[in-house]
Amino acid sequence: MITLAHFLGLAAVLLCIAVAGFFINRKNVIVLLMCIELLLLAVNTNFIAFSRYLGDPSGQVFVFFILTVAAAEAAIGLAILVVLFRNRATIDVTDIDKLKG
Amino acid sequence: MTIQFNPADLLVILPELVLLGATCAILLIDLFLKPSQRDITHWLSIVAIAVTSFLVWRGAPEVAQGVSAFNGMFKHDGISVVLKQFVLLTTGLSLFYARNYMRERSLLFGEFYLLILFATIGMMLLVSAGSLVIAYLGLELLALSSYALVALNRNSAISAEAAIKYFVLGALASGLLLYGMSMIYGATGTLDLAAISAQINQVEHRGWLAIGLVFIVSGVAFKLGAAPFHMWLPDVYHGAPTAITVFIGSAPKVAAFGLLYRLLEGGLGPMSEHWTPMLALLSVLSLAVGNLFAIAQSNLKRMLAYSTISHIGFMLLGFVGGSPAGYSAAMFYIISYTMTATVAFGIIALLARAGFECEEIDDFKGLNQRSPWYAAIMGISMFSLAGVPPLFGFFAKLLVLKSAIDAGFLWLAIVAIIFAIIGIYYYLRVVKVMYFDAAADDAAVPLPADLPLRWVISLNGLALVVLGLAWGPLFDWCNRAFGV
Amino acid sequence: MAHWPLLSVLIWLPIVGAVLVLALGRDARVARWLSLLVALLTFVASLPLYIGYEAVAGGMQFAESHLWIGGLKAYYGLAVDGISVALIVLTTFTSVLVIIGSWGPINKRVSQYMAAMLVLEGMLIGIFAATDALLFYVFFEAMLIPMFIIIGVWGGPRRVYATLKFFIYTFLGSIFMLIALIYLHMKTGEFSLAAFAAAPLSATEQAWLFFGFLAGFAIKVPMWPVHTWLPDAHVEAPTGGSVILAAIMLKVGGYGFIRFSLPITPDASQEYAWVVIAMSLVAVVYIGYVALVQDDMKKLVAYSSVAHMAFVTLGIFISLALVREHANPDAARLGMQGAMVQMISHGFVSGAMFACIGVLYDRLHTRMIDEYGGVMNVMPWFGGFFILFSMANCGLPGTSGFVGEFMVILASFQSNPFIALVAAFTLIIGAAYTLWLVKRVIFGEVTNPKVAKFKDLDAREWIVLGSFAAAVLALGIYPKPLTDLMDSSVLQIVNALMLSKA
Amino acid sequence: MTFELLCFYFFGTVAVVAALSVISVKNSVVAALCLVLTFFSMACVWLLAQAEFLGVALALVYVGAVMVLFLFVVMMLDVDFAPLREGFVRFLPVGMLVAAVMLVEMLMMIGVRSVQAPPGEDPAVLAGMSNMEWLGHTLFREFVLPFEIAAVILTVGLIAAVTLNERKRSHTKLQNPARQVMVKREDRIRLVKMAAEKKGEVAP
Amino acid sequence: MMLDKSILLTIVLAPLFGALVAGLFGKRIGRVASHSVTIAGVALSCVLSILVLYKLVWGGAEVFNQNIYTWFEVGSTSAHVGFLIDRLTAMMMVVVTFVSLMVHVYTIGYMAEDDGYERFFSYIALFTFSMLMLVMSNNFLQLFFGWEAVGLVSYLLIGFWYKRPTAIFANMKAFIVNRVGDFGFLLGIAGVLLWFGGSLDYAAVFAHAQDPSLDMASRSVELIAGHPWQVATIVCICLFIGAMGKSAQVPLHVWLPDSMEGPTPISALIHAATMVTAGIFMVARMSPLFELSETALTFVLVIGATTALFTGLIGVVQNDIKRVVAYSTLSQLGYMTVALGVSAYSAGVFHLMTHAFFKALLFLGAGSVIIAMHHEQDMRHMGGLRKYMPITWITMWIGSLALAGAPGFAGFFSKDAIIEAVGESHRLGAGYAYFCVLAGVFITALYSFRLLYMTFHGKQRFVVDPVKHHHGHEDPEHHAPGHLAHAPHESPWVVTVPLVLLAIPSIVIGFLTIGPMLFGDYFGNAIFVREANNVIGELGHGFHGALAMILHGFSQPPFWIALAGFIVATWIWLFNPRIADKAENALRPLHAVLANKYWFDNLYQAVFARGGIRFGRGLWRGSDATLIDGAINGSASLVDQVSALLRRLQSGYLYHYAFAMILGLILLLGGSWWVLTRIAA
Repeated sequence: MITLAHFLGLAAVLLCIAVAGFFINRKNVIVLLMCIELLLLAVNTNFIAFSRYLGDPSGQVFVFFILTVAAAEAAIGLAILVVLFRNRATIDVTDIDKLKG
Repeated sequence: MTIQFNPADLLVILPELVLLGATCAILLIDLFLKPSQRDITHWLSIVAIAVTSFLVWRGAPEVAQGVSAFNGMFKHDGISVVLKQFVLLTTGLSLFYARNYMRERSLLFGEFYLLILFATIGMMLLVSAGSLVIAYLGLELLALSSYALVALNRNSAISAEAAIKYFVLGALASGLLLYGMSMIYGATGTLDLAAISAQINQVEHRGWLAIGLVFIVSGVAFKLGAAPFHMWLPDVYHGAPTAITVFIGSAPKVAAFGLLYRLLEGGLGPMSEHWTPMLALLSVLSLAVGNLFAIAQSNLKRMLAYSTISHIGFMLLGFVGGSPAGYSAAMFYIISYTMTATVAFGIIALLARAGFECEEIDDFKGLNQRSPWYAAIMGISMFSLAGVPPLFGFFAKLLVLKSAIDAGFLWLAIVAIIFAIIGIYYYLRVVKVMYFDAAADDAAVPLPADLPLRWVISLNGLALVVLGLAWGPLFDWCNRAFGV
Repeated sequence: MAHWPLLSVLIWLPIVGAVLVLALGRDARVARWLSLLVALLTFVASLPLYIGYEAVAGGMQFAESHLWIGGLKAYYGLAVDGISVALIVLTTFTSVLVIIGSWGPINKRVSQYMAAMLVLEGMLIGIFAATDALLFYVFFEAMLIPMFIIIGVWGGPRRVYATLKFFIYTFLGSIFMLIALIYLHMKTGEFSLAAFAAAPLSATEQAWLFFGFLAGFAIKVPMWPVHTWLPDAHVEAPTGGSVILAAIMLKVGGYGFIRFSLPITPDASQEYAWVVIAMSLVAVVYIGYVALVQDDMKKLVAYSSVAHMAFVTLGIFISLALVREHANPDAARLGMQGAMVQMISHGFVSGAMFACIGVLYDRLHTRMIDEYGGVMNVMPWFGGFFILFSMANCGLPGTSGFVGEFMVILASFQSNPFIALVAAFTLIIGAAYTLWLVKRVIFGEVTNPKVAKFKDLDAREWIVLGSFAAAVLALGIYPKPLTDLMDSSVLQIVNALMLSKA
Repeated sequence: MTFELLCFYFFGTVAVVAALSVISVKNSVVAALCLVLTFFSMACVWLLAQAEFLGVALALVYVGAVMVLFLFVVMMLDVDFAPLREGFVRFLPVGMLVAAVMLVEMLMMIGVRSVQAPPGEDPAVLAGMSNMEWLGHTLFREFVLPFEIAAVILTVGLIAAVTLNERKRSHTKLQNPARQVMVKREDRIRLVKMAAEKKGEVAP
Repeated sequence: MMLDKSILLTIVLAPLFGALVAGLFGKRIGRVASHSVTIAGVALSCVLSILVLYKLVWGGAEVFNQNIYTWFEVGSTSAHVGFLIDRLTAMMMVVVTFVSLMVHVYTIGYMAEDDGYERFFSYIALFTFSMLMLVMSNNFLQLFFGWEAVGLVSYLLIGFWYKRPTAIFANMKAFIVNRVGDFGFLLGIAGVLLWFGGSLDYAAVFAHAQDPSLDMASRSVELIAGHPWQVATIVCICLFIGAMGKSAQVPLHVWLPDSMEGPTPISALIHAATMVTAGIFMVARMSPLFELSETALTFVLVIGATTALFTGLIGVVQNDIKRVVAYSTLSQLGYMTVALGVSAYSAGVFHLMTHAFFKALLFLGAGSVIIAMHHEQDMRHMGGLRKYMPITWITMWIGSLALAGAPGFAGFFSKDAIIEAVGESHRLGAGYAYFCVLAGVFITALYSFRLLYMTFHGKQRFVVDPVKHHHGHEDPEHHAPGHLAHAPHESPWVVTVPLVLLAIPSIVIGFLTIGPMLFGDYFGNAIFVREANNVIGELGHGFHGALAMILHGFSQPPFWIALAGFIVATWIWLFNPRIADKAENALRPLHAVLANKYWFDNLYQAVFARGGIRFGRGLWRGSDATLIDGAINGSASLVDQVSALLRRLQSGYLYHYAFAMILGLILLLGGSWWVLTRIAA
């Protein structure tokens, strides 16, 4: 029997992996963008699970929007990444440190 | 219950619709304009904002309760009116301040206006959000536009760096916010903020609520720039073209306040005993981080960025009271802050020339010798940020301190003023540089020929004095919005 | 007269004048004359205040009140009692002299300097006239801005350090006071001083509020041990700035004690009067010794200001002790009057001392005592004035400096002879540091060839020093008009002290 | 243990392992592919939750579009991956610890033990509709406004992406024949009067 | 009959007017006008003072006690400016104005070549005004005003030659030492106000003190718990400390010898005749208070006796002509104080008066010598001046005889009266005092005649050396000591006339006035003596007229002691000057003690001056700069350092930023969890 706890647990695990990805990854910006997707995946799972268990469609509708936004977000993120790469010839996170202090 | 689309709802969102329509129109018109005709876009945008502002004012609801549309998803009440007006006002100001700067750097694309207008729509939605969905979407509309704006100067390495940082962290923050929303949704079974608020006390899974709250607070704190979710802010303010910094440093803060209010008070109000300590913590951290980090800065934009963080800490001071008077004070504070910050950033943009950013504090050396008027305006803005009477910023501080003390957070108020003292130091340093240090040469600063810019920024600066002397009406307005 | 908002005129006339000076003062001469005109007008306008104030009736007169911030019940409330009238007239008088005195020495960015001075004047008048705590606070803090600019722009080599220290130090103190005001607003729902004074407060509340006020005013006065900003500020400030700072700004602290600490927290003031008294006494002795060893004239006079202002705080708080512990309201009146007279007198004396130092500084561009010597030989008139003011500084009878100290010592003797004993030590140490200064600067053989080329006072300096001298002597020989002016107000304050609030 | 639960565990495990790989593999292409796997597994998990439409949408939109975009960018940038990932191991323990702490906190607060209730009937089925219809009804009745906003957001995404990457770049050298033709003599050369250099003066 | 207020005002204001005119417009109106106006003012005062005295003594005028104006009035405390004119005051007024007038006239000659001529006249006229304010006051406040005002003028006059380092050191020293006295005086006044009826007016205070129902003599106060002190003692000792400063009593005497840096006329006027006696006058005036406290009087007595003997001793070894006179003044002031200490106030005041004349005479005579010697003051370079300046010589002899108490001269009566009064007294310390005053007589004779012999008699010890002449009256350092540009000659008439005019009272005034002043009822109620203390009354029983007193004097120890002094002095300094040197060698330690003035100056210099400076510097550097400013600047730089350190946290790395966010999140989560469990529990 899949209970709500299963979904929530799985989402939480994914969330933590995604979050860990943000600061464990010290090199590649693209992986950070992937982590964002993972994060949203966790969120979506949560919404879907709740929606299912509450019997309420709005959670799933929300997921629909999240997916939409995430697509736009990915587009912009990658666009910025490309701009960055053009300017710096690197997407190494450790190299993006001109702004600090 | 069957929920139907009600055409009357359109009337409620008329300002947003008009702005959206205008934006689309500008998008199309701009396509046919040569770069030299960009002024048309500029003035059209200003007119669009002015008209929207007028419509917001016309549609201002009389009762504090306000009206809602789209099944409560969209709320139009006193608070949203005030916030929208200031969002529009500061956006308009940023447009004035930006034109010359962007033109000199060949950045004055039509997209610049479009993105700002889209962001404005996002902010307007944000402050009117009656549902988690609208809050999220409004936020993303704002955020995506902002990411793009920061990266707008594609030939600048630091702009790109700022943009990527902004983007990655912003996306992380929205992810966290969303996760929080999902937990709240799971706990209450609804996305409607009013319904959430109504149900919250019957929820059995307090843990979900708690998680949801923590994640939502974190997400909003990021948007506000409250420590420790602030780290994007200095880099982005610094890295973005100054004209963009003017914008993202001002109106979005007002909107973020709206978001904070809608989510925490509108949705999770009954949990205030949970979130007030959190906000108090964020407030203390922001005050500490903002002020301590700012002292070491030599770049004015960066310093102002840290100062923003500290001001957010102050604003939260009003929020921790958890009372309408406190929200009103916080709103007053955020308005005061944005009005003042636009001047400060605006002056940087004004003094910048092609090839010279004028963003190091030392670039302001001897400004009084070279341009006494703008030195005075910058001075006013610095003193206002520092919270010295009789300027606008002081009364804002007074109100938030008062609300914190009224709410029993005396210790917080004392912490705040201790950091405020530290803060004074770096604001005064700017004044010191402008007034006490000698300029490299006595020649008058070559000011841009952009007369509207000079007029508007002067009026903006004087407003800080006028509002310092007669802030009663604005204060009353804020109070009315919260039904105080 | 009642329909003429005299106090508002006094506050805003200089401020509007300052704007005019800024706008029209591109030419330094225009700026000077215009600001002199404004200052003179203000001074003339302040005379009806003195004449029209009915000293016998006492109480608050010339009241104006308009709702300012409805949401907070804050009023634009102005009114004066005898104490305020005295201080306001002192302000307008000194401002005129400062403007005349800055005629020559200030020659860069004249209009800004003059405007800053005028704004400062308006704000100081506002402080003394405000009956609303918020309004008071606004003026109280706002005056830091022009002073900050004055020291920072036209000051000496270490002006930046000095002015930052000055600003932050005083801001630090006053912001604690702000907390106290907010708390009181929470209790009473308004900001009027009368309401604050009428509010019942528990002993604990009073104690906290008292220390809040103490932080604000002690730094402003300044009292030992929070005095160190003053010497620095004075040393670096231009002459006019020093004069205003010493003559008027320091008074704000003493005035604040009288207007805030005493009526609002009488019980805590009584309980902790010993703190203030002890600090004052330490100041008299300690600061006296420190003043003795200064080798910078301005620093010396600045330290002596601290010591003299200690008499103000001593007088105020000794009167509290006298009322509460000795049930001796008569002596308390004496102490309070002494404090007030000392404030006014110190305004003249220290203002004059700084003006004198300015005269020297304009000639040699140094304030080091060692560089001078034998000034009397080349500037006999100046020497005469200098000795006169020095004598006033060490409290010689017949000069204004004596009156206040005398009253305070008499009053404090009635509370505790040992307090008077320590206070009276000023007679010795004050004479020592002042006369040593005179000896080294005025007397002796001319050693510095540059000093030998000095010219005696010009007409402008004559007017300034002569006016100060007239005031110093007039007050010293016949202080009664001043004490009469303030008497009923002082009586009111003393009577209010008898009532406990807790 | 039901079949569904078994499936859940299977897909869940795959998703988690793949997610871990996303953040830990060296090669971005591999990471992207792992992410695809994660998405795919999670789409399956969603299906288990009777969210058919979303599950499919996830697979289509993400796996089909977004991840392709990712791969495209990764390959376009052609980053040299060899030197990357240095220092990864050094910070791993701290990172893991933090993540673990967070996970524990969250799980405790979610109270995994306490929500063991089985799901009710599929609400869509209860409403007598397919999942898609069920969603569609809600979306277009209740969520009209958000839907429109989403459209605006997509527009913004489009405009932004185009703005950032489409325009001519400063370092590209383009010729404009029209301008070349219209060039005037004065534009080409400028005559400057200079003082004659004197002997002994060293030009700065 | 009442005294006319306008007369009194004229007496006070005429010198002030002169002072202002000469001071403010002196340079413009010139020398003659300056001295004319001041002399006219003082002369007017003098004449009117004599008139007032006449009216009081012979005209039957009542004691005048009226306020002129109210200085301030706060509650029941009020302070006025007003006059109390009784016979004590009138006598003082006459003495002050007369001596002052003489000095004014004398100054015309003495300062003839000085640049600061007008200034000088302004000062001495101002001094006259101040001194009159002091003596004519009817209340403590005005007394204090006059007290300080004369101090101010004294300060200005000692430093009159402000280019001289020694002069400007001396005037500062004088002022500060006086301030030490004033310190006590002011506290005394405060005590009077507190304990004696809350008024500052003499009349009210004295009435309160004498009111038997209040029994002020036994009223005491516990300033330190458990130690009751008599209030009268506290007040009187405090007041007397003031007198010690002004009248240069040990240990506050150190300023007076140094004050000789001033021009000689003011040494005569201020530092001999008038100002320094203000303390004596004050104590006499306060006799109703002092009579309440035996302790205070004993204190006065001991201080006075010590001063009388020990400062006189120093005079014996001085070589500066003015300093000898100065130490003699100290000693004589001691005599007066002793008189006060045994409640013989009238004797003290009487001596004050006689001393004023002959000491002024001595000083002016010394001044005359100094003029003749071209500002050479060292007696070792004088000698044999008798033949050059006969008038000065004779008048100086008269003065010295009066000082030494030769029977018949003015000093004889007053000094003898004091000595006898001390002998008569049974007050604690009277024995010590009696010894001191008797020994003092010997010493007085010794140094007086030593001065005469070294100056006027014996060998001429200076060289007239016209070659080295170049201008410089004021700078003796331009001349080698003992070398004069031209031969000394008698001073002009403006100098000698005052000498003569002062010599006359120096001879006769004692003879004429001892009857009424000492043993008559001249002072009436002005001086109050308790019956038990009335030594003068005791003496009065043995007084049978001045002539009888002279005759009686020859049989008394003071005469023989003085004679012994005279003989010793004559033997040594007139006939065997070498003995002086031998004695100096033989008694080297003693000589060192005296030459170094008991090391008072060194002690004060080390402890108070240098110690004070060291203390001040310690406070400044140690406390102000290091502790207080250190804390402030330290906290500022701490913030700076913290800031510089913290900003490294903003590393620029995305993962750090994200890490911070997550840490914040975890923190909030943890906090929230804690709140949850707490609510659950």
